[in-house]
Amino acid sequence: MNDLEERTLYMDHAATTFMKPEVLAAMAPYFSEHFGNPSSLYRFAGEPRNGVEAARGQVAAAIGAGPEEIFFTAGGTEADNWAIKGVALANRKHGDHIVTSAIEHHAVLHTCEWLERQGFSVTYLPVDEFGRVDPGDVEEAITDRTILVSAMTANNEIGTIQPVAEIGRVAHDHGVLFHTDAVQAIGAVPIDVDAMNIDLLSLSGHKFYGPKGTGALYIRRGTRVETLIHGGGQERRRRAGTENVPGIVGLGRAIELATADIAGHNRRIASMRDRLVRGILDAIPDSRLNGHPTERLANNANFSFRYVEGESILLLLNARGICASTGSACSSGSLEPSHVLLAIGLPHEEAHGSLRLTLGDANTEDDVDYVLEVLPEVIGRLREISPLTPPSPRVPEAE
Amino acid sequence: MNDLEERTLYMDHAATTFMKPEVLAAMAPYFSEHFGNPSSLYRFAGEPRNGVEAARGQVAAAIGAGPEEIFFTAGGTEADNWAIKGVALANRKHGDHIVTSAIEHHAVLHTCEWLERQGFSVTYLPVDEFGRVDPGDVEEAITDRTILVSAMTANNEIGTIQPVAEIGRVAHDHGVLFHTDAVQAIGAVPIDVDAMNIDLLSLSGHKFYGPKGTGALYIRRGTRVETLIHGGGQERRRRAGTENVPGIVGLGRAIELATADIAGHNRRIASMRDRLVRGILDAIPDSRLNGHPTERLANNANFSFRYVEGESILLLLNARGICASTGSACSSGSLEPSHVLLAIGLPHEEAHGSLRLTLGDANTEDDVDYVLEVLPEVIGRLREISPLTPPSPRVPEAE
Amino acid sequence: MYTEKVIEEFTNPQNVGELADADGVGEAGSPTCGDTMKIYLKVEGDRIADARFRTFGCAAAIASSSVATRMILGMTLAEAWSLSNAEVLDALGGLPEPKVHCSLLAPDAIRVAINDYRVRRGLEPWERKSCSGGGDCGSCPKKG
Amino acid sequence: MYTEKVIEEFTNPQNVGELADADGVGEAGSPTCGDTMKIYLKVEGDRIADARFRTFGCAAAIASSSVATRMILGMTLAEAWSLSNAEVLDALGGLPEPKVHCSLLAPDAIRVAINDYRVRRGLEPWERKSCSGGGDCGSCPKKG
Ligand SMILES: Cc1ncc(COP(=O)(O)O)c(C=O)c1O
Ligand SMILES: Cc1ncc(COP(=O)(O)O)c(C=O)c1O
Repeated sequence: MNDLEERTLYMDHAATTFMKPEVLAAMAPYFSEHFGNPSSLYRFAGEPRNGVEAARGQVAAAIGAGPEEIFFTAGGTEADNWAIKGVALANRKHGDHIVTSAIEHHAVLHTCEWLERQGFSVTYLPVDEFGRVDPGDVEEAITDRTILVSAMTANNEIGTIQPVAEIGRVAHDHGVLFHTDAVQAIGAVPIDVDAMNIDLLSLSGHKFYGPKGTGALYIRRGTRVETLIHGGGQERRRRAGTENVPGIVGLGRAIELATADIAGHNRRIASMRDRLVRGILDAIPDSRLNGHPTERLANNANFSFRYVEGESILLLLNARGICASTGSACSSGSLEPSHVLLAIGLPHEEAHGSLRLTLGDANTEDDVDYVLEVLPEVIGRLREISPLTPPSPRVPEAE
Repeated sequence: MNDLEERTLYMDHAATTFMKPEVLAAMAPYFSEHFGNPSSLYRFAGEPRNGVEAARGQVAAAIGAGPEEIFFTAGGTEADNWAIKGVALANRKHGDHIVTSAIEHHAVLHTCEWLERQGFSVTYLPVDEFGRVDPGDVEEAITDRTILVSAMTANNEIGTIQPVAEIGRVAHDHGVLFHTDAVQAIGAVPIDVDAMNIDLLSLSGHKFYGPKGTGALYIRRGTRVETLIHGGGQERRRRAGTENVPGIVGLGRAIELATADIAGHNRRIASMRDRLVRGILDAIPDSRLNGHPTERLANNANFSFRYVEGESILLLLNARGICASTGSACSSGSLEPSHVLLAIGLPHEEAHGSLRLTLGDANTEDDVDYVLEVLPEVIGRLREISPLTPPSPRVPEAE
Repeated sequence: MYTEKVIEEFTNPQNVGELADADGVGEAGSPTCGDTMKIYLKVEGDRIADARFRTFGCAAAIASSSVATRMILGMTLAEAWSLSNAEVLDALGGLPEPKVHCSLLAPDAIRVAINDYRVRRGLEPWERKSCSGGGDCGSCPKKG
Repeated sequence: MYTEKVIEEFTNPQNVGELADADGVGEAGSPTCGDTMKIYLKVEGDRIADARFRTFGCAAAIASSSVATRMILGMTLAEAWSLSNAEVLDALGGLPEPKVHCSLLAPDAIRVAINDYRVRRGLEPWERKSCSGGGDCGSCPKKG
């Protein structure tokens, strides 16, 4: 198995995606030709300005918002930071309590922790075994000091889709703002900010075949949000910094492509994903699928394999040219399992043996076949090495 | 003069620059080929990771820093926000006072104003008629509550270069951290963070032929700075968000190009700029050069023309294909002259009639000739229209 | 940001200058906007026979001066008096929000010139609602 | 992030398995790191004649298990006892900072197995400095 093959099979689209040629083509004229600063007065700045405004329209259209409610950022992380700190700091006189879930991305969780250090209090709601937040729990958590509920549209590790519209309704019933981190959901979950009771929504370009370092925050008209990045008057004075024109144009084109046919896209991807899941669970004993059986992103497959550790799995897959991800990591001297896997109730050992495969537009049925061929060998090999493996399931059938 | 010519003559390089072909070439492989997330474990993430680290080395080398002291951001504005809020919030227990100048960029000033609203106090030092901060004033302003001095390396409007090393020495003599906004200075002022006593330095890619939406903050090793953007563990846990790999790679290549021969570059640009300045002051009566006669950026020419208003100048220049900038702006119903021009003591009327021409690598002696031909006509024409113009200087000699 | 019409009007302003034998002269400078406009009127019978202006200010100020002086040609003094800012804006195809106030200059200066004419003739000046630019005098376009 | 050597050792680990007739068996799991290693020694005279291991853990843990079992082959028990973490790290060409602790597992398990052998022989167990992974026992590479 030391044959380091030339093949690279990328199944880590939740981490980042390649940029589509159409996106690069849209960006290309803005690097060195229409390079002007959109804030400038001269005619020459018209192209870049129009490019930015067209992209704003594309983003707005993709989520059912108005263009004046879209603010460009440098990514999903900045959007999450802005939404949560911005609402908290702007509404402090109305309250100091935030409700979120235990399985949010670190961009949300660490922002909430920062706010706790500034004197806010935060409730981190538990999730069920599939990773779903119960809107009833949200309702119970809301107090008269609550100013914000933040719950992600879909989880980046296990793919679970939240009952966003219901959570938003509960928030609104209590006069509380609702933010959702939709970074993983764009192009996979149809979004309508009105129908789904969303006041703020974060998105990130590189998760849907757009450019890295681009993102946007939707802010419902009239919502009080303090500025995060101070300076010039860009983005209608709410987010300073010379606009990343090529990036914004690319983001606009990418979201247009990603949301043109969500249902069709999901059908194609989910059919491959489902074959992958069935194949793996059948071939490898003591394995399980993490996340929700149906309410999950079409491209997400997250497994736990007992007796083995995730990083080892990744590196053996890597040796066979497969790019994947795990919820296990050595950090500052301890093996730390993902907070998401612990939150859905996995014991440490199973949380350590996790593997995330996330499909994308370039994956084919061949890729699925290849993973189904390689993964059982890899797990079998690591189980050979592991002292935890009981005698029987050490070698999966495949080998 | 209604002949809307096809020609576009760009002399607004302080606003933004075109991206050089070498920079785009360096970025190109990272969009769709080496697109991996640098934080991933697999081999496939090696290229992007190496690209980012090579760029970090390029930025570090350009300013005499170590690579581990460079942190990538989404631009100069974010770097300024991070430096100032980060130092303030991390050092609050040591003090609550910041010293800066009245002519900083809004990314610094509005950040300081935000800190004032959080209970910090800020001294905005005056500048002399040429826009220079007196290091003696810095010394006097420092109290035992002072935690940060922030003074820009060079001003974006009038081009004045500050005595940064001296200001930094004064700060260090009092045990105070020193931040400089070097956004306009990269490629024009040689920087050595050690020799110049700099603890934090902001820079922005699109000001030196690099990509928009990229920047960096230099943080001297051991400096206490709170995180601004919370989330994942990128940038050694100090700045979260998936790395903008192509942007970072482009920034690295651009700074390498920009700092390869600063002296030679300045010689070439300054010789054109000097001819432009002499030509304009000779041809147009009641005109003056703003900023320092010698301690100024090689590419910067900032004029005041009495009796006329800046935006009008810009738009008539625009009609002749010339892209320039002014320190005059209508904002929310009032004509607001630039804070920089007011700080160097210009009366409102002269501050309104300002024009900034900033040269760049694509400008030629022909461009200078063309501006020298067009600008006197434009000023003459507006003076014809203006009720403030005294009888004689209405029409400059040229016409 | 400006309409074609504004740019055209600004680049080729009409009626720039002075009238040596003006019957009424008015000057206005919006206190909230550094711009200044001076207008010269020639009156024949009850109608405006000629008008000239000089303006210091941004493109919006110059364009609105130009368009307003053309609009009032041939108008009765009463008609010219009631020329509203909204009509000037309309003639320019609109202005960006922060520029709207710059166009208040022209109707303002016209009214000052008309009263100058009336006073020179020994007539009572008409009463001007002073315009703060706040949009409540009816001259400003409706907000929202 | 890993050296070639680590990847090679991890991808083709040596001495994986058990020894049915082991003279000493040791198990270690660093309390600060979820990894677990079990080692089996065959002793001939005063020397280690054979060694096998099983490890649950990351690539660093598996690679260091493999390399350590090879290093102690032919060593006297006293030599094997004093195998330091730094030597294991050296043999691997180093590990990334957060992974260093994972390699403590192997020397730890070896010492447990040696004492198991000594106790089975009726000998006093050697005294182990308990290693907290804090780097102060001399086994960890110097900080800085
Ligand atoms: C759910 C979620 N939120 C936020 C982020 C942060 O986005 P970015 O890294 O683009 O800043 C990510 C991905 O990294 C994500 O998956
Ligand atoms: C001196 C100075 N500081 C900061 C900035 C902000 O940089 P950016 O717009 O790239 O965020 C600029 C330019 O806009 C500048 O000229």
